[in-house]
Amino acid sequence: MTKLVTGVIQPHRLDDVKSALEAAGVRGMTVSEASGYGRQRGHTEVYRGAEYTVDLVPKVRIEVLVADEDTATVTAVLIKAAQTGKIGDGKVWVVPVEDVARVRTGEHGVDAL
Amino acid sequence: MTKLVTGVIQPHRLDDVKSALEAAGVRGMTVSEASGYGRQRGHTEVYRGAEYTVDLVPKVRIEVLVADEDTATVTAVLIKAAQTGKIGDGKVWVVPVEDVARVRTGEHGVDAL
Amino acid sequence: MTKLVTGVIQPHRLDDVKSALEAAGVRGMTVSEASGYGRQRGHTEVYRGAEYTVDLVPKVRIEVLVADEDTATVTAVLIKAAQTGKIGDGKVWVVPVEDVARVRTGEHGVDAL
Amino acid sequence: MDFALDTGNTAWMLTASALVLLMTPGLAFFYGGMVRGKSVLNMMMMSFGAMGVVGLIWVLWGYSATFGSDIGGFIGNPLDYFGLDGMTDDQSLMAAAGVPALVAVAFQATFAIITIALISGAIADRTKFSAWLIFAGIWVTIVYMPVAHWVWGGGLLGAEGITVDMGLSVPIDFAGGTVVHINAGIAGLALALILGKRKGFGKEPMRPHNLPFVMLGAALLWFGWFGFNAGSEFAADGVAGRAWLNTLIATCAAMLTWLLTERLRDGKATSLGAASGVVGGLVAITPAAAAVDTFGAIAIGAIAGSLCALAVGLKYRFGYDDSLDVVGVHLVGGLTGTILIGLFATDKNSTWYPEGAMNGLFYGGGLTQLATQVIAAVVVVVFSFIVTYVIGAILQATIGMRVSDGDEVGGIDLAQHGETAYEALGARVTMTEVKA
Amino acid sequence: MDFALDTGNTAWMLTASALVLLMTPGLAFFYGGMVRGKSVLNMMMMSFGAMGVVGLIWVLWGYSATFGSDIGGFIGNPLDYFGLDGMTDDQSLMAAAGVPALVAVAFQATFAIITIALISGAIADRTKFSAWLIFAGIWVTIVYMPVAHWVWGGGLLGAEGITVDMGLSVPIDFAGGTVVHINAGIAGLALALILGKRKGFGKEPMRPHNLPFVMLGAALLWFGWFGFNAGSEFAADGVAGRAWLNTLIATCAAMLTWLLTERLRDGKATSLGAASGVVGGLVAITPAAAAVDTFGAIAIGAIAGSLCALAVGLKYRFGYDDSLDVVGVHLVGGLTGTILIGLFATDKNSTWYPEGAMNGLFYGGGLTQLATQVIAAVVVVVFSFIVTYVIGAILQATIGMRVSDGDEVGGIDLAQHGETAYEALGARVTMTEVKA
Amino acid sequence: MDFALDTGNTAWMLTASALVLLMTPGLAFFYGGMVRGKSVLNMMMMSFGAMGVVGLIWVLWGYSATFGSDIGGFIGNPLDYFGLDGMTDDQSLMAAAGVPALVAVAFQATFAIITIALISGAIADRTKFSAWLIFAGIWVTIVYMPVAHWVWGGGLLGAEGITVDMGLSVPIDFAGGTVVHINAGIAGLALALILGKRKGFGKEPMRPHNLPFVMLGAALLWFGWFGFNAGSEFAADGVAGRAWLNTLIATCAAMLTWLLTERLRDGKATSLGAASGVVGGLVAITPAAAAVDTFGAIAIGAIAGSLCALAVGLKYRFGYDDSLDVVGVHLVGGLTGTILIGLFATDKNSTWYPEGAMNGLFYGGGLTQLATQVIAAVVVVVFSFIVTYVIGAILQATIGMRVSDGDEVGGIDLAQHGETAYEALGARVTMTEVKA
Ligand SMILES: Nc1ncnc2c1ncn2[C@@H]1O[C@H](COP(=O)(O)OP(=O)(O)O)[C@@H](O)[C@H]1O
Ligand SMILES: Nc1ncnc2c1ncn2[C@@H]1O[C@H](COP(=O)(O)OP(=O)(O)O)[C@@H](O)[C@H]1O
Ligand SMILES: Nc1ncnc2c1ncn2[C@@H]1O[C@H](COP(=O)(O)OP(=O)(O)O)[C@@H](O)[C@H]1O
Repeated sequence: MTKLVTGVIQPHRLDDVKSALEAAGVRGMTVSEASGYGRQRGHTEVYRGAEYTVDLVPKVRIEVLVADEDTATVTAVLIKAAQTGKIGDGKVWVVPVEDVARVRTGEHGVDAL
Repeated sequence: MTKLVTGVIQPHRLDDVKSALEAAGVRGMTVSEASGYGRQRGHTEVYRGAEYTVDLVPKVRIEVLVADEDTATVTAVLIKAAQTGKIGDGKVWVVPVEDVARVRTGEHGVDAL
Repeated sequence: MTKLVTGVIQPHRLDDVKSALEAAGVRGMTVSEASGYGRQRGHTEVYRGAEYTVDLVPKVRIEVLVADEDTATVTAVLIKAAQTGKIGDGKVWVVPVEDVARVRTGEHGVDAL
Repeated sequence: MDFALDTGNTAWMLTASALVLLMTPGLAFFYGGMVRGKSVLNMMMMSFGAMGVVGLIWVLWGYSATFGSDIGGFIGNPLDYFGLDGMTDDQSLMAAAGVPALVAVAFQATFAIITIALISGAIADRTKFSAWLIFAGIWVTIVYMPVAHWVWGGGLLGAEGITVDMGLSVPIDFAGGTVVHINAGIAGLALALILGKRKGFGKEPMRPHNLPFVMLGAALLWFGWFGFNAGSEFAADGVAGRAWLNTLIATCAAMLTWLLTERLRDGKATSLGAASGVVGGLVAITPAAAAVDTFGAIAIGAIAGSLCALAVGLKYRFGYDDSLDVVGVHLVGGLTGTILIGLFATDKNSTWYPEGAMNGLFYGGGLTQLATQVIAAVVVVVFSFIVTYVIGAILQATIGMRVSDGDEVGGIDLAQHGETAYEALGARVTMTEVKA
Repeated sequence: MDFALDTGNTAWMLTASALVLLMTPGLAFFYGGMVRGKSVLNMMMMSFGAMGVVGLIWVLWGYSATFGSDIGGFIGNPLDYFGLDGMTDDQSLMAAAGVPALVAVAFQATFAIITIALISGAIADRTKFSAWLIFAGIWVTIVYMPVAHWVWGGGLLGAEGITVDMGLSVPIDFAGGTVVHINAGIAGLALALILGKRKGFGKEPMRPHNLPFVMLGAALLWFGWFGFNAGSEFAADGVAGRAWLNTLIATCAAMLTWLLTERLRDGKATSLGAASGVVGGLVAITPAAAAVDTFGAIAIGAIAGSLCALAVGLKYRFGYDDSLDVVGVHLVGGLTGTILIGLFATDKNSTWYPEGAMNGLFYGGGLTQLATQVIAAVVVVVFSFIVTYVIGAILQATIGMRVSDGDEVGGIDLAQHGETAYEALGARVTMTEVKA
Repeated sequence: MDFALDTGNTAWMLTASALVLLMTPGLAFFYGGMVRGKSVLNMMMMSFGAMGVVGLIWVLWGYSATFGSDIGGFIGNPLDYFGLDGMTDDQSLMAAAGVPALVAVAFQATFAIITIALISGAIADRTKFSAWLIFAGIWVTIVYMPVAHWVWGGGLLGAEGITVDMGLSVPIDFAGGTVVHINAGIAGLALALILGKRKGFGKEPMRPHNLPFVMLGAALLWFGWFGFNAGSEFAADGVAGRAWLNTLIATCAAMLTWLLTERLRDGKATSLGAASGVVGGLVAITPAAAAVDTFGAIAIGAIAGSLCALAVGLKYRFGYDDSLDVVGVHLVGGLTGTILIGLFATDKNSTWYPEGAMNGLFYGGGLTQLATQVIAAVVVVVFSFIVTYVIGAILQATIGMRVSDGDEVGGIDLAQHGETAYEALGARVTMTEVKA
C-alpha cells in the first residue's frame, strides 16, 4: 500500500527539495502553487498612504506518492531539505492512499509509482 | 491524531472564512486557486457571434490541518462562513492524516499544528 | 461513505476526461493547475546560448468526491479518458474521506455529493 | 485674417495632435493597471468610451461652443461651426501660425477627450458603462466647453475677463492646468461623493493588479504630453522648445521628490510612486509649461511631486473613495502648478505668457499674478464641482450610475462587458453552439 | 521636375513614416492578445517576420516595381530603382511636395509591411513560421506590388485605367482601402481556406488570452493610422488636417456602433468589440480619409462599425476559420469604405480627391463614382483571391504551410519558437550545462 | 551666427526628441520582460530613475559640459550654459538648421538618459536602487559628457582630434555608436564584474518572464530610434530620409540573420531572438545611419545580427553575468557598426559624413577610415571601462551596490520597492489601519 506525503514549503527551497527527494529515490512528484496563512504573517507595510498586513504568503505544495515503507524516509528528507529554521517553513503531512494507478499503462498499486 | 479539512469555496468568501477560522482558534491554513465544475454551470453567453457555456468557475481551496477533536467545529465554522445559499457554494471534506510535521522544527503530531 | 479520487493528467486531456466523467454520472469536480516531475523530463533545449532541461511540465489536477461503490468505476473512466499511452500521462490515486458536506445546504454524507 | 500655410508649424501640430490622442489609451493603461484584475477592462473602456462620445460631440458642436463667437463671456456659439461645415482656414484658432482650421479642431478635440477620461479614475470598479457614456456627453458640453471658453476662447478668465476687471492680471494657463486638470480633478471628487465608496474600501486591499501596465501608461502619457504642452504653442519654435524641455525636467523632479517622500515616510520608493510622480509633475507643469524657466520648472515639479505624494493618502482620512487619486494627483497637481505660476512666471529664457500677464513674485512681478492665478483656480473649482455634482445626482436618481453589489464583488468586467481580461483555467468555457 | 525641399512637409512625412511603421508591432499586440496564451509569440512573430522580409524586399525591388516606369498598366519596372541606387530627389513620388525620394520610399515601405502582416490574423495558431516568411516574400511581390501600382503607380485603376476607359470615373483610394485592406482581407480568406480550420474550431472556446494587449494594439494602430491617412496627403496642409480629423471621428463612430450592435444582439458591449470597432472604423475611412466631410466620415464609420460587428460571426455559419476576423474587419470594412465613397465623396470643406474623380451620390455626383468604386473593389478582390489561393496551394503542396496536430495542440509557441510567453511554474526548467 | 528659425526642421526635432525620450521606457519593457517576474519593477525603475537623475543634471550642467566651450579637448565648460540661463538661439548646436537652442538641449538630453539606462541591463536583479541613482549621476558626468564632447562637441575624436593628428581621417559616428552603445556596453561589463554574478547564475534558469513585454520594448525602441538616427541630422531633408531608411533596413536584416543563426545553431528561431536582433541591428546602424547606402546598411545589419546572436552566449563561457546582454548586443553591435563604417562609408545616394572623413574600403576610400574607426572605438572602450570600473569599485566599497542575498532570492521588487508586479493570491494582504 501507499501513502501521499504532502509538503507546503517556501518556494525558494523547491530546487533543493527536488534534488534531495531524487537522491532519496523518489522518481516522481507533483508540484503546485499555494498561499500560506500562519504565524509568518504580521509584517505590516505602508503603501500609498495606507497600512497593510501581509496575510497570505506564497508557498509551493509538493505531493509525493510513496510506498508505505518509504514514508518515514521521504518525510524526513523533505523536511530536512526544506528547513531554513525560520517561521513560515511550512508543514508536511501524510495521508493513507487506498489505490494508485499509472494513467499511461493502467497498472495499479506500488508498481504504479 | 489529526485530520485534513479541505474546503472548495467561492473566492469572495475567502476573507470571511479566514476570519471565522481564526476566531475559532485555527492558527494556520493553506490556500490555493482552483476551478469548480458542478451544478453552477449552465449559464450561456454570446461572444463575438458564438455561443458559449461557462463550464469551470473560479474557486478557492482552503486546507486546514486540525486535531481530531476540533474537526467537527472547524468544518461547521468553515461551512457557515462560506455559505451564501446559492448554487456553487462548494464542498467541504475531511480526510484522515497519519502524520503531521512542522518543517521549521521537525516536530511531529498535534504539536506541529 | 465516500472517497476522493485525484488525477494528475495532461492538460489537453481535460475536456475528454470531463465529458467521460459526466457520462459516467459524476456531477461535480474540482480542477486546478499543477506541474509534474517524473520520467517525462529529460528533453533538453538550447536557448540564447545556454542549455536547459525541462524539469516540471504543466499538468492538470482533477479531484472527484465519489460514493464508495463508484470508486472503481470513476477511477477506471478517468484513466481511460486521460490515457494517451505516452510518458507523462500522469497518476490517479484514491484517498478515504471521513466526511463530506455541501456548503450551500450544510448537508453531510453521500447526499452532499 | 489672411491665411498663409506654414508647413513646419502644421507638421508639428499634426504630430502633436496624434501625441495627445495617444494619451487617452495611455491613461487607460495607467488606470487599468492600478485597479484589480477583475475590473481592468471596464476601467479601460471608460477611456475608450470617452474617446468615442467626446470625439463625435467635438466636431458637431464642441469646437464651436468653445471657440465660436463669444456669448456673454460664458460660452461660444455652438452653431458657428456646427459640424465644421463651411469653416475656412482663416477662421483657424491657429491661423496666425499658418496652421489650417481642421488641424486646430483636431488638436483641441484630443484635449476634450482626455479631460473626461481623467475623471473616470475617481469612480473605478463601480460605474455603469452606459451611465458613464451619458455623463461624458453631458459633462463635456456643460462643464468642459464653458471652462475652456473662459480660459482659451476669449471668455471670463481671458484677457478681457474678471481678473482684469478686478484690476489684476490675465491668468496664465498655457496648456490646461485649470481647463483640464483642476477641472477633471474636482469633477472626480464630486462624482466620487455621489457614487460612494467601493465595497470594502479602507478594509480590503485594492492594490494595482499590473504595475508594468501602470508604468506603460505613465510612459505613454509622458510621451504624449510633449504634444500637449509643446503643441499648445501652436508653432514649432523656441517657445515650443521651452515647453518641451520643461515637460521633461519638471517631470524628472516630481518623480524624484515623490520617490523621496515615500522613502522617508514609508521606507520604500515604489514603482507606483514613480509612475504617479511622473503624472503629478506633468500635471503641475502643464499651465506653466512655457511661462517658467529651467529653475522654475524644476521647482514646480519638485514641489508638486512631494505634495501629491502626501495628498493621495487624504482619501482614507476624509473617507471619500477617489479610487485612483484623481483628486490627489490632478486637482492637487493642477492647483500647485496654477498657483506657483504666480511665483515663477518669467519673460526671460525663451518663455512666453499672454499679453497682460506678469512675472511672478520671485521674478520681480509682485503678488498680482499670484492673486490672479488663485482666483482663476477658485472659479473653476467652484463651477466644476457644483455642476458636476448636480449632473451626477440627477443621473444617479434617474438611470442610476452604480452597478449592483454583486456585480461589483464578482467583477465589473464580467458583469458589464461579459469578459475577463486574462485567460485563466478558472474561466474556462465550452463552446456549445454557434449563433450567427 | 525640379526639386525644392520643403522641410515642413518632409518633417511630417518622416514622422508619418515612423507612425505607420509602429502600426505593425501594434498589430502584433492586437492579434497577439486575441489568440490563446500558447500561441501569442508565434502570432507576434508573424508581424515581426513580415517587417524583416518585406522591409528588405521593398528597398531592393519593391518600390521600383510599384512606382517605377509603368509596364503595360500592370506593374512598375523593378530595375528602375533597384536597391535605390542612383535615385534622385526629383524622382520622388512626393517631389511636388518637396519631400525627398528616400522619404517617399520609407513611407511606402511601411504600407507594404503592414499589408502582409494583416493577413496573418486569418491563419493564427497553425502556420509554420518558415512557410510564412516565404509566403510574405512571394505575396508582396506578385500581389501587393501590382495592386499598389494599379491604384497609386499609374496603373490600371488610376487616371488612365479601366474605369476611365469604360466611361466612368477615376477610383478614389486615398490611403489604401483597396490596396491594403480589401487586398489583405481577401488574401486572408484564401489562406484560411488553404490551411483549414484550427483543431477544435467551433467546439473549443478560443477566446482572447489578454484583452489589455488587444486594446494596446488597437491604440497603437489608431495612433499610427494618423500617419497612414494624414501622411497619404504627402504634405502638412489642410487636406492632411481633414484626413487626420476623419481618422478620429469615423473611428469614434465605428467604435460606438460596434458596441451598440453587441449590446442589442448579445446583451453586453465588450472591450474586444471596442477594439475591433476602432480597427473597423479605421479600415473603412482609409480610402475616404480626405474625400469626405465631417458627416460623411461619421456615416462611413457608423455603418462600418455595425456591419463589421455582424460580419465577424459569418465564419461560424460558413465554416471557414478566419481566426482573428481579417475578413470580417478588413475585407468588409475595406469594401464598406471603398463603396461608400460613391455616396459621400465631396470637394467641399477641405477635402480632396484625384483629378477626374467625382462627388458621390449624396453630394450631387450621381452614380458614376459609385460604379467606379465597385469595379475597383471587384478587380482587386478577384485578382488577390485567385493569386493568393494559388500561392498558398503551391506552398501547401510543397513545403507544407501547417504545423503538426500535436504542435498545434501543445502550443505553436513551444513547437515553433521553443518558448512560452509567460513565466510559469509549470514551465520550470533547470539549466544543465552551458553550450557557448 | 545669425539665427533664422526653420519651422520644418524644428517640427522634426521636437518630434524626434519625443521619439528618443520614449526609447527609455521602451527599454524598461525590453529589459523588464527579460528578467524574472520577481524583479521586473526594479528593472523598470532603473530606467525611470535614470530619466529623473540624468534629465535634471543635463539641464543644469550636462549640456554645457558637452557642448560648451572646449577645455583641452577633453570636456566642455560646464558653466557656459549652467541651468540654460541666458542661452540664445544663435548658440544652438542646431543653429545652422534653424532649430532653437532649447530644442537642441532637449534632443541631446534624451541621448544622455538612454545611455545610462542601457547599462542597467548588465546588473539586473541585484542592484540597490539608491546606489544606481548615485551611479547614474556620477557616470553621466565623468564618462558620458567627456565622450560625447570628444565625438560631437569638438573634442579629441572630432575634426581636430587625435586621429587627424595621426594623419588619419575624422571618425564617423552619426548618431552615437561610440558615445552611446560602445560606451554603455563596456560600462555594463565593468559594472557586471564589480557586482558579481546573480545567485544561481549558470545553474538556475533565468528566462524571460514576459516575452510580449520584450517585444513591446523592441517595438518602442525601434519606433523611437527613427528619432534617434534621423533626428541626428538636425534637419528634415534627404539625409534624414537616408538615416530613416537605413534604420529600417539594417534592422530588418539583423532580425533575420539573428533568427537564422538561432535556427541553424539551436534548431528554433525565438521571439527573444527577433527582439534582440532588432536591437542589435539598430545599435549597429546607429553610427553609420547616414553614411552608408542601401547595400551598406543591409550588410551592416546582417553582420551585426549574426555576430550579436553568437556573442550573447559568451558570458557563460567567460563567467561574467552580463544579465541582459548589454555587452553582447550594445558593445558588440556598437563595435560592429563603428568598424564596418570603415568598409561601407560612401558619399553617394543621399548619404552624409563629416568633412574630413572618407569613403570606406569597399567604396574606394582605402584603409584610412577603417583605421580611424578602430582607434575611436578603442579610445572609448579603454576610457569608459577604466573610469566605470573605478566608480563602481568606490561605490561598492562605500555604500555598497548590491542587495542582500535574501533580498535577491526573495525578489528585489519586494525588497527594494515593497511591491510585486502582478496581483496574485499568494501576495494577498489585508488592510489593517489607515496611516495618513
Ligand atoms: N493548520 C494548518 N493547516 C494547513 N496548513 C498550515 C497550517 N498551519 C500552517 N500551515 C502552512 O504552513 C505554513 C507555515 O506556517 P507558519 O505558522 O507560518 O510557520 P511555522 O510552521 O514555521 O510556525 C503556512 O504558511 C501554511 O501554508
Ligand atoms: N463530486 C465533487 N468532487 C469534487 N468537487 C466537487 C464535487 N461536486 C462539486 N464540487 C465542487 O463544489 C463546487 C460547487 O458545486 P455545485 O454543484 O456547483 O454547487 P452546490 O454544491 O451548491 O450544489 C464545484 O464548483 C466544485 O468545485
Ligand atoms: N510519486 C509520485 N507522486 C506524485 N505524483 C507523481 C509521482 N510520480 C509521477 N507523478 C505525477 O505523474 C506525472 C507523470 O509521471 P511520469 O513519470 O512522467 O509518467 P508515467 O507515469 O507515464 O511514467 C508526473 O508529471 C507527476 O505529476
